[in-house]
Amino acid sequence: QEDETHTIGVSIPAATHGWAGGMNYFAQAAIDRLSETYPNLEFVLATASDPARQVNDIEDMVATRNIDALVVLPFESEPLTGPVQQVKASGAWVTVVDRGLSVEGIEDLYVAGDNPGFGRVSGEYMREAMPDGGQIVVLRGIPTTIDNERVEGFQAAIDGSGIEILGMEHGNWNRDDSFTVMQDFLQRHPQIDAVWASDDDMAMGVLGAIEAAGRDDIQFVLGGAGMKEMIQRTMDGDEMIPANVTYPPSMIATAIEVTAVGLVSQAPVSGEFIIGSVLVTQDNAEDFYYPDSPF
Amino acid sequence: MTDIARAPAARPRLGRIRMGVIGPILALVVLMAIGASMNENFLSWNNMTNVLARSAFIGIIAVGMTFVITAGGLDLSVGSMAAFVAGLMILVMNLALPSMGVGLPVVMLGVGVALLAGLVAGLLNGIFVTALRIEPFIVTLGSMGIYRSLVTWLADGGTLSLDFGLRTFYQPVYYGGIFGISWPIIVFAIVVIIGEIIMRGTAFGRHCAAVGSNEQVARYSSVRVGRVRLMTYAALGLLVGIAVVMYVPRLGSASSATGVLWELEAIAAVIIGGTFLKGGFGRVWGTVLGVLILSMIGNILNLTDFVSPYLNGAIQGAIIILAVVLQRESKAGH
Amino acid sequence: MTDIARAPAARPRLGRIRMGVIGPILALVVLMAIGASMNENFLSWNNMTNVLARSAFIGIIAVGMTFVITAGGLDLSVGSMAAFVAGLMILVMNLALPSMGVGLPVVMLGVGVALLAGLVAGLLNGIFVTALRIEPFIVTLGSMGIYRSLVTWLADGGTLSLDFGLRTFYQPVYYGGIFGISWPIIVFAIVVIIGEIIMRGTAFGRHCAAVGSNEQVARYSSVRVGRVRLMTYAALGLLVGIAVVMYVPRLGSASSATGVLWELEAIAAVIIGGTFLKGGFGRVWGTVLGVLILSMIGNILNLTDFVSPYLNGAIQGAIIILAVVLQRESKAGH
Amino acid sequence: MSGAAVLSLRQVSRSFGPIEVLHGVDIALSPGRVHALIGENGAGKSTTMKIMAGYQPPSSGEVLLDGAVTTFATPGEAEARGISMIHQEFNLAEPLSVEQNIFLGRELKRGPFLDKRAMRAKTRELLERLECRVSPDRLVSTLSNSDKQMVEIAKALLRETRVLIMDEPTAVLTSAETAILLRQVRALRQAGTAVLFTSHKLNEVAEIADDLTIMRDGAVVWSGPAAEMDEHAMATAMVGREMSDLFPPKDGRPGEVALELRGLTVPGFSRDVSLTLRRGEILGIAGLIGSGRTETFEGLCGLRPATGEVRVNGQPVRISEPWQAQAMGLCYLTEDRKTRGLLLAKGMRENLTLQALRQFSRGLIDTRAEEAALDEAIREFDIRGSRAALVGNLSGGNQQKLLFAKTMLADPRILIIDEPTRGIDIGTKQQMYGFIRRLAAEGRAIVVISSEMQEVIGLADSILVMRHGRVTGELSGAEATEDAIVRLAMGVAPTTAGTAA
Ligand SMILES: Nc1ncnc2c1ncn2[C@@H]1O[C@H](COP(=O)(O)OP(=O)(O)OP(=O)(O)O)[C@@H](O)[C@H]1O
Ligand SMILES: Nc1ncnc2c1ncn2[C@@H]1O[C@H](COP(=O)(O)OP(=O)(O)OP(=O)(O)O)[C@@H](O)[C@H]1O
Ligand SMILES: [Mg+2]
Ligand SMILES: [Mg+2]
Repeated sequence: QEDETHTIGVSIPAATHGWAGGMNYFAQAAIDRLSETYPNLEFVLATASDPARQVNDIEDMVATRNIDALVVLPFESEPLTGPVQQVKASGAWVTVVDRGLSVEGIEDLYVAGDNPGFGRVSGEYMREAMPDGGQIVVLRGIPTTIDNERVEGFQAAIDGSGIEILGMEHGNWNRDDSFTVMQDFLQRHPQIDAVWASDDDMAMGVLGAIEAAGRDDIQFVLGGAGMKEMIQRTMDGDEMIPANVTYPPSMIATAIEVTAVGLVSQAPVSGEFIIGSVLVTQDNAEDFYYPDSPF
Repeated sequence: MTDIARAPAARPRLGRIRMGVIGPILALVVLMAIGASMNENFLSWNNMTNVLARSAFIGIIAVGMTFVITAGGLDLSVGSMAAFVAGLMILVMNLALPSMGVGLPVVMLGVGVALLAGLVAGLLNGIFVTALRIEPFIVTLGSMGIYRSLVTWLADGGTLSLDFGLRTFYQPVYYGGIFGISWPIIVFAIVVIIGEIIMRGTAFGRHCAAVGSNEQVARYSSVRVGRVRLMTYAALGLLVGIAVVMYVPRLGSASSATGVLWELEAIAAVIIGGTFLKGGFGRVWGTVLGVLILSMIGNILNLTDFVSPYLNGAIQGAIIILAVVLQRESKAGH
Repeated sequence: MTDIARAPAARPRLGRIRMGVIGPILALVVLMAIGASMNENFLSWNNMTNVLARSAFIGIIAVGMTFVITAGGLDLSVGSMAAFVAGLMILVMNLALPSMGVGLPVVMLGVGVALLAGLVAGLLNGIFVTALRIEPFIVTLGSMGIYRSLVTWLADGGTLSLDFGLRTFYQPVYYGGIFGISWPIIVFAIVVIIGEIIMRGTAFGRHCAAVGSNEQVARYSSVRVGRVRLMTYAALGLLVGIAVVMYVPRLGSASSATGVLWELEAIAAVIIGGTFLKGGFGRVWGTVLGVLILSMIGNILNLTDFVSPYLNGAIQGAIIILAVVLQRESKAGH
Repeated sequence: MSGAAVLSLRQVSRSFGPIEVLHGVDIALSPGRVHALIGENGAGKSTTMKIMAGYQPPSSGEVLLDGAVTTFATPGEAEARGISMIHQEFNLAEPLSVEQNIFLGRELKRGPFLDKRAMRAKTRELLERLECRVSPDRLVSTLSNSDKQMVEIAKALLRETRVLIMDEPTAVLTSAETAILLRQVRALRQAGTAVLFTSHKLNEVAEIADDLTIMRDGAVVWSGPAAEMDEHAMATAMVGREMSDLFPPKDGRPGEVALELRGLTVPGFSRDVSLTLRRGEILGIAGLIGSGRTETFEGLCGLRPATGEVRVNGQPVRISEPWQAQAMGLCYLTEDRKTRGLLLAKGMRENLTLQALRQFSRGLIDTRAEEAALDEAIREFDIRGSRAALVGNLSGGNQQKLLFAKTMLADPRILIIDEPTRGIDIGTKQQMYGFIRRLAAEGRAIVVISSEMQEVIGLADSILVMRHGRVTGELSGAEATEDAIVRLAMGVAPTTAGTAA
């Protein structure tokens, strides 16, 4: 049975922003590594630019590649629920990553980040960093459920702390967009104490805008997701970036590995792995620094 | 001499047309051969119906787009329009659910809303283009932004999801069918057949080509130019509504990511099929081939993993260009 | 007697042209008045230079797009092309850094690579359009996919970042300037002035309009139609290169998210500025107004929060349509 | 036709696909002589000229320049060697200005920049020579057909060529403008230029030509000094049969009033036009180019905004779109077949039935009925050319016939025909006149707008003359002379007839 070939399908969103790019990288890296270790494992990796295409990819995997297991990071929960349910019904193993499906109990394995938690940890850090309150601006991601959950978590955490949100705009997890938005925030608000950029790509844009405007009222920018450049700056004690909140794109690699090992050893590990968001500060930054990752 | 001259004259023109006809067919056949050689399951019934069914949405829209483009127009808003109509449909169905309960009536209500919303959206585009005489590119670029925004707003930045029970009830519209052929394929086929008949066999089809080929001439020939244009947009809107009726049971949700870039795919399919982007000539069956070529490319790329998925887009781009090179080859010599 | 009879006809024509001229100016003025009334900082030097500097990328590209469209073409690939060229430039500079060290030479190398890559990319589009006679829409839709894929692949799915030291050295190209006017604005102004001179003052500009209005006429008048078309694409490619040279020092990175939808924005700016989408007439200064109108909309929306940010897109869309309605209003009577 | 020919064709044939349209044509142009090429529509005149000017290669045979066999790869090459051509159809870039068109492809430069002042001055000078008063900065799209033609001529004059080929240059010109053109041709002849031109107006040919070549069905049937032929003989040789009277007898007995206009005004073009048209009557509209004839009737048919009172069959009506006019049995046949009349990229069948498509469709279009109608039209109007060809490839005259057939298919009760015989050969003209008269006899009411005075006088029962957008007089019977029309059109006569008809 050891030489029996198994095919694992991996379906993830395309690399349209930094975090997704990192996730793509970790998926590809995990596949390369596992293909070498287990010659009898075959992988199909498909990236999709919208939910409908992701459903197409999954259909194709079932119809033409006879996958034995599916690792899926759903673009959105609802549209993918039905198709993944059908994969499950065909007898394949299903691992869901990051975004849960809207019906419980479909997946055999669930590896996930914690979006409300991500917002909450960020908010708690803000609270701690500005005990007397202050005025902040917030850059949001692409309008999605993920973004909503993070922002809600954040707002709940700073509630009653005296921290006032001057404005929120969508920076779409994009450096250029957030650069523009931040430039305009700076025009509009003469005094900003801190920025929650909610993502490191956006934090890069925000920092660029602040630097260009030469403003020194902003004490720090809190990004998120642990981009290596940002972690490095935290590690080096950059005052503008005193902390970070993790949301590791490498969770996809964990999911693929666990699934692969499960298939090969015929002892699949089922259950739920929630990878909580951790606050990174200068003290622990070294543990979260992966110089080889593109993210 | 005139009589003698007449008979043989048909030949050279036919020769030219024939390449235009064979081009997209050839491209499709080549693509299928490649697919079949890469994976034995490619030609399986299952895979083929999958590809056909998923082509149905863009296919249905592209049939409407063929008319709009033939009449000298363009519509960039169809993707966002589809997202907005889907969102509206889901919202209305969810709202009506408590009072109507899961069942046919609520689905019929949803279908009615989708068709009506599509029609109205199409009419709006058409009115701006015909009555206010604004460049279609600008009108539909504007409405593309508007609908995309509206669906994001309706969904409060997240996803609008159809009630799960209702979705289970409604799902057979995508997954079910007769004689093993699923509904989207059947509806797509019907739309194509009707479209082909209208384009080639009716006064409306002729008028579209006339308007797109030379608006002045059409006007001087008593063709109601504004009405023809308006009707192409309205028809496209209605077809977007029909596509949404098929789409919603498939995914059960709508969000700002729904239908992104459908417009470019639909327009590309129309042009690959041999319709002139500048208007004046259109063929519905060509559009169908265009749609199939485009969705087969995606399918084939999933069959193998001989390239980095990062490069999928590059291969798609190259094949789109090649499909048209194949078709136009003969023209270059002309 | 002929001239007497003609006199009255001249009047409505002038009126129409004048409206076409005033239209975009009026739209911009109205927009600025709205902006000023909503936020007192809007008209500040700082905000105005911000808006101008960030418009520069799309502005520079849109000037090139004006020529392409005037000559009857279209280019959907500029956004991806910019991303690809930026990625390539960063990659080359990072690779050369260890041997060349931070300094002018490595920046010049990067600039050279960007300009060359842009030029070559533009030429490739142009060759497909002119030599193989494929619809520009298809060629550039294809190359759009190809470049977008290539930059994703170059960046391994992530982001290509310029070495930090080098970036600090290179940054003044975006942030620095003379007399308080930053370089992107200066370069944009120079490109616009040269573009305007070429469009109105040289044979090439006229040939573009002639080719776009009637290829046959141009060919009969010994205009080298293919070469004119090719040169518009090459020029656009080169301008994409120039835009990238200004863009890279801003944030020092390129990824698959760079330049998304720039093509639509550039085309919209060109059309809002009064250039005919079907070719035959173009004006560079109008394009500048179009670019400013578009970026001012975004700026105003960011400076105020009277609507849900979800609806920003809707407002942008509506204003784009309105800007053109304003311009075309008088045409409706015609 | 001496050995000193500059440009000549020797045994030239030309085929489009399998159809040969020219069979061994010989023609020679000599410096300082005007050579006229005449023949029926579709005889191959334009094709011959295009071959001589390098726009098309011959399928077989030789082109000789200064006695040496030559091939021109492009028209530009021919032009560089002193041959230029004015086409039957306009070759102007509409969105460009007059000056830009005239200098297209040969702009004057100062350094890298255009020398606009010099070009404008030169343009003005050329147009002055042609007594054309349009400003060099006017957009060509706003010019009248005759002014466009003048721009085309100016463009050719700029080239200062050794051989000037003109394909029906006078078709869109009035007699006054034709006279101007012919003066220029004489000046060129004086300067030693070889001129080749065609026209269906045989009086012009008789007036100006030194040499004459007559073609029929793609072959030369007569060639020699023009002096040997009078107009009648030319017509006979062209058509291949004896020509009888050109115009049918006026036997009209007008019936009740079909159309009545009171104070029709088309803003910017015509003011206060009133007229009464009866069934069975042919009303001619004369006037100079730019007098607003076309616009007046376009306004009537809903093709332009217009105000005023219109009664059809005694009923007051409002017409704001052409289809409404057609629904009342009122049709307008445009003077501009190329941009307003026919879809050049479509076949004959599609064009023929476009205006009356409803007759052919009961839900679906009955293609067989369409084919039958096409057969009928080809027979009735003697349309020549391959059935499968695109309309843009038909000869100019045959396009005009098809346009006529297309309009007639809509079965109008009131028909307005603008320049009905522009570019039509003399034989077909005769048929058309007979046809128009028959239509009147069937009880239709007909308006004929024409710049050819002979045509209005010969065909119409009564004539309205327009000037500056107003009706300046009505003439009928013996009053209708060229002189009377010219006086009214130029406004030099005391208005003897009523100013409002
Ligand atoms: N004053 C003018 N200015 C510009 N264009 C004019 C003017 N008058 C007439 N035209 C143009 O000339 C063309 C024909 O002129 P119009 O219809 O007024 O005269 P017409 O008497 O019908 O002459 P034609 O003999 O050409 O039919 C039209 O295309 C019209 O646009
Ligand atoms: N490009 C083409 N393709 C096919 N047939 C053509 C083409 N050009 C001309 N013909 C045919 O060649 C024949 C001669 O046409 P040509 O234009 O030379 O006639 P013409 O003597 O100029 O007539 P007219 O007096 O009507 O202008 C016609 O039957 C025409 O249909
Ligand atoms: Mg001819
Ligand atoms: Mg006229």
